[in-house]
Amino acid sequence: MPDARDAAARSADHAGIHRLVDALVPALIAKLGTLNVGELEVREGDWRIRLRRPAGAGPTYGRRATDRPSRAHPGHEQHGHAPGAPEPHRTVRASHAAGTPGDQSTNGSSGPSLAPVGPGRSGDAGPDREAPEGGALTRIATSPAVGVFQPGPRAVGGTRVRAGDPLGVVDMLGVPQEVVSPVDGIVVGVIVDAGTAVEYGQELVHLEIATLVEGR
Amino acid sequence: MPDARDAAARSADHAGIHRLVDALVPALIAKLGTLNVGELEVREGDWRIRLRRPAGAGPTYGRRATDRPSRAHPGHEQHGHAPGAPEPHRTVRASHAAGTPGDQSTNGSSGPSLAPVGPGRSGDAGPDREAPEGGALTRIATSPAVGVFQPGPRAVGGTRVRAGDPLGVVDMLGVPQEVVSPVDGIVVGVIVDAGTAVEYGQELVHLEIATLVEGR
Amino acid sequence: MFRKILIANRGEIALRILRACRTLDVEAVVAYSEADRDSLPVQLADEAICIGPADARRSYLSAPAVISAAVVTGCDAVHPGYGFLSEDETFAEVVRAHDLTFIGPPPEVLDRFASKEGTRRLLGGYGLPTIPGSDGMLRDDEHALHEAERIGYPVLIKPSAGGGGKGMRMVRTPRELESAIKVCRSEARSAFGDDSLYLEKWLEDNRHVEVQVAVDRYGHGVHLGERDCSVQRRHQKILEEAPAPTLSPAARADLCERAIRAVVAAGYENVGTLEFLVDARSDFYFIEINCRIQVEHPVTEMLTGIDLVATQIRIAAGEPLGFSQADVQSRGHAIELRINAEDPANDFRPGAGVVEAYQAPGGPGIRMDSHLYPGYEVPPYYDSLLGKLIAWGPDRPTAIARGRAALDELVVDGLTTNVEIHKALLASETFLDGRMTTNLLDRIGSAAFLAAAARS
Amino acid sequence: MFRKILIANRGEIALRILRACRTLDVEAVVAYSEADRDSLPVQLADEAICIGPADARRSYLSAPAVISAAVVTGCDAVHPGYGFLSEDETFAEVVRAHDLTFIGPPPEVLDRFASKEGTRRLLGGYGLPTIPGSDGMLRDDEHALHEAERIGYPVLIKPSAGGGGKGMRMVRTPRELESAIKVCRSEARSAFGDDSLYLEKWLEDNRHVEVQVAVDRYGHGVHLGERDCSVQRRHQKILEEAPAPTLSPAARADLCERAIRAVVAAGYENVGTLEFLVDARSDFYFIEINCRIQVEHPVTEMLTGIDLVATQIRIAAGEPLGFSQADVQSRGHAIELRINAEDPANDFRPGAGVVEAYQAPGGPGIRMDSHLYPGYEVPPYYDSLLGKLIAWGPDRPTAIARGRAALDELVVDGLTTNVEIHKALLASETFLDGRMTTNLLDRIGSAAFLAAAARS
Repeated sequence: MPDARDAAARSADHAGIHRLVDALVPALIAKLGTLNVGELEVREGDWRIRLRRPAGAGPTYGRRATDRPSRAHPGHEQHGHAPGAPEPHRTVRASHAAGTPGDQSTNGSSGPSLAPVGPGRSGDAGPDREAPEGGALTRIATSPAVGVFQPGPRAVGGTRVRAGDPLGVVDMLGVPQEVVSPVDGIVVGVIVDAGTAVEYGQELVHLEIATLVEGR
Repeated sequence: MPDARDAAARSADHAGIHRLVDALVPALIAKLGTLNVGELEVREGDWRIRLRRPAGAGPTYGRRATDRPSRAHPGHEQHGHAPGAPEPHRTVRASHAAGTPGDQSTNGSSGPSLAPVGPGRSGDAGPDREAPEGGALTRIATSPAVGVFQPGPRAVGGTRVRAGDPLGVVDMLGVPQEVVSPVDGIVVGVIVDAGTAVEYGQELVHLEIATLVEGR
Repeated sequence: MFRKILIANRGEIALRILRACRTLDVEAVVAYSEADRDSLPVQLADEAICIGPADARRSYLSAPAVISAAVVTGCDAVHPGYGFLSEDETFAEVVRAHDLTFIGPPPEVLDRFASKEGTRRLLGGYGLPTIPGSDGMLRDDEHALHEAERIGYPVLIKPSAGGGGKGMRMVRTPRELESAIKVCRSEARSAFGDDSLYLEKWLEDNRHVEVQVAVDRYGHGVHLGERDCSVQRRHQKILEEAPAPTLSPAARADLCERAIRAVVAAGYENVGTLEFLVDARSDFYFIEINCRIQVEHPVTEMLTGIDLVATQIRIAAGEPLGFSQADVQSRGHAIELRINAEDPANDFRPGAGVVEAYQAPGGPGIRMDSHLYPGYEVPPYYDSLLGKLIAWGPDRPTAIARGRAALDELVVDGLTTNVEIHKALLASETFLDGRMTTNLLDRIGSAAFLAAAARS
Repeated sequence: MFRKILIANRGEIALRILRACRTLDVEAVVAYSEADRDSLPVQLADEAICIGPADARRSYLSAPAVISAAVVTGCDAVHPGYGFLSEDETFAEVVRAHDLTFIGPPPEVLDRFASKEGTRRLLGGYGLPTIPGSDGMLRDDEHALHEAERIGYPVLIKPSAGGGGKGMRMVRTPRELESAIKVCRSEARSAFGDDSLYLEKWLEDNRHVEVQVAVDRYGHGVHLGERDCSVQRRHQKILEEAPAPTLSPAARADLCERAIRAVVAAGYENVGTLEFLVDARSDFYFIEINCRIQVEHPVTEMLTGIDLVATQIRIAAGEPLGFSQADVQSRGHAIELRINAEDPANDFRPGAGVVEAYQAPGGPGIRMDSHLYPGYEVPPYYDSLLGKLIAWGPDRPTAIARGRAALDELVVDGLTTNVEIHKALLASETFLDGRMTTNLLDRIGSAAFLAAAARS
């Protein structure tokens, strides 16, 4: 069964998310931040809006996967690596967090987070590792397989690489699977130590995009 | 265990709900109505905001009680009365619905609804039947018991009554329980026919508040 | 069979009764207080009716409100669940006066078993041992010593006029008795203005074991085995299991058979539970009878496959039991964990609030009887029971392992629960060895018990 | 016992295996595709590892990905669940080559039972009846008439080179045979370039009945009774039950005993299921064996109280079965309803989407094996099974009544499910009378069946 959503719809979603974060949400939060109410829900036509102040340590069930303690890979636990799910839109969240006005919360929570949970969220790995157009400076080379990571000679900070260049291999049952650079750029550093067991999609090498580097 | 929330907090909640409905929500909905996205969630400090477009016939589980079909009281079904839960803030919702701008939905849904689900929502019957300060013109006399309703001589449209005046009785196993007017006002009409089985808290007589009537 | 039943209760037991009605193809009306408007039984019911405000005295405990609701909704029977009006024989009589059937024993049976003391005498007369005591009040020291010798030490000296443990003293030897009796007399005189004393056998480290029975209108009765409810905190059961881990098959059979013989002979009717104290030598003493369905009934249902609530309804409708003792076959082992909204870190203070997330555990042998759902607001007005996690297994270790796994699966976010104490129990050697006694948790202190579990 | 098991599957069966591991106190690692990152088994697992993208060929069906995941997480066994790699003997061999244990039959046993035709011959040789057919290809009309007479009408003429029902013809009399055989020969010649034909007995209105077996490494085997899986839609089971409603106790015992004798004699190992077609006269014909756990295994677990997944793991670990045929006691009746994300109004087209609200049904005898939770997004890449609602009762009518009540309780908002067809089935006279046959729903048409149910 193919994903029913096309690229246009997905891009509209992304645009909507940005508009929401930039313009509407801060105002809404600023206005409501002073009220002593636990949760509000409003419905209008196709839309349902719910505002909720977390009861305690914050939610909850649906986020457990990412909270899983680092118990994975006991055979390799010297590396302390947890193959937890990478949080989607990490870069988006970080970049907008700084600019969000009206944050009057005083608790020690980890700051605002944005997680679109509409259709097309799963099985769509690409966007998870890419910064939005013109947004971030960095890209990540991820693991093409489950196995043991061995960085190659180019996986050294400062090395200039082109998109498709090999950065190392993930050994899957003796068969090396190439880790390649997703962009023309410069290697910032290796995220995972040599010999570490990695899962599919795991972030391995940090890169800066060449065009942005040039533009500095 | 007493309700931990005091009157001040509750009144702040109500004020917040009104501000939200009047100022923020319509703008938010107007901006987002054109986007093709299923659900968004944003967190900021103490607040969590979720926007969701219903998948089909609309939600859902938590609202079933009020959707219960009129299968109650088969012994009295000629009256067609269902002792379903009265929907909270019915008056608020109705009055704001007309004035809500930017409603571009074309479906046959019953319009916007507002249901605060914060603390203190249950076991706090009073506010459910009262209009907010300065908001609505009408008040409702409700049933003091489960039994059979018999309107009294004053429960006739146009009758002027004072708060505490009897409007009829609910016969509970042969013991009449008095239905009284909650306000000084004028009877608009009887909501439930004589001889109908009613549940505790059921809306029985519709009244206009005297001060507002005078002020016209 | 009834046409339509009013369920005059709330929470998980209202849901349980609703399910039994559905299975029996009987209509059900859920009577609810304003605080329970959004509750799961109300949502699932074909029909529901608000009977009063949150205050139970004006809703679930109000006989007129409940009966009026039954009358106006056209019910022909009322199921009271447990607690509230379930053992109120006056209520049962008023129900009958309105041509409705009370689902439980008929009023005259309730009346016969209404007094604890009277029931002990009644069933004692039909062969059930009760806690041995002195022959009336103690006349003098000689009489006291003689009676203590007859009962066997240790004995408890109890003031006739006292209550709640006040003025009681346990003695282990004749010498202790002679000196304590003087103190007790003077204490009783000053406290109650009455220095009459009597003796009762002191049961050290006892277990609470109860026998489930079902007797139809025609005097045909069966027992459905026993349950061990020794895991208690301040006299509140928190974990129940069956079979009782410390009873031999012979002791178990003896207990159950004597229980059913006695209640049938005494004219009991409908389902009921006979509670016993059992000492270290497996001697058992009848304490009281509960003339209703119990919280822990699922333990027995898991073992026998017999629906106790449906049985209760069918008996009340005048149907014959329909099965004999030989048809009651017990299989495996079951444990029920009461999940309460209580804070173990704060002396188990009950709590309330919104269920942010709820996920029931599942898998083979797991049953979760709960009225929770995500978004449900647990009202603060009633008891703190959120649900019952029942784990069955072909043997006790498997039931315990499944219970442990199920506790790890259970998600109740937004409320503080007592799940911690269950995890500690299912990991405690005392429990695993089947050595829990009714006073154990309180003697150690529940907090100390939890702390010890956390350390190991 | 194993130290750590890789669960190489998803959805409800991954959860089921995880629960078995917990009960056995064995660590478990859930291997998942990117599409299943937020799935319940991943959330509940102590450990989980992403093995590839949503596309099953690069994740759940990729032997290297699965085995590499097992190796790097330090597992010593792999549980394949059902579907995916569960019956792939090459996979089982590679698993063993990496010093891991495949949880299922050993590779050489899988190999022995790999071919359907070979297995029919093998087990036929150990006394299991198979569908009667002609003695090889039909030489001429005389041979055809002779063989048809011997097999008994009606018979099916099948082209040797055909497949998928193409070029087949059913005939009821010698006259029909003589005329049809010419047409078939010419059709087969033009379609396949080969006009060889053979005959097979035509089974009208058959039922699908399967026997659950478990055999340990030491040749000790038991059957765990049968299951009737006759309620099918386009050869997909949608409801299974046990005991089979139309078999007499004697026929049932005969079927099950012959099945276990044959597979033990043929050297089968681990849990498995033998599928049979059963005709109106209760004659049965062996079709195939499934060398894995089946979707419908909970039906048998409810009746016997035996954990089949744990049994499977224990046998693979080399443990003896630990119980004998006499220990397998079946109690009551159980029905499993497969809840699928399918739209009955649109030819049962499978769907996907976000679960807006989810509430599992409960109460006595109800078990819901499902990986759903509120907010879970069902991915579109895999099969449409959302869960299995299993209802047990002391008898078939009670199991059905409970199933009906449970369907009314089940809430799955946000997705279109096939709950409607289950409601129709549990209300249909044909089903209530136990008269469902494998082709019934398709013959009537599922839409017509639903429409008829809605009218009544």
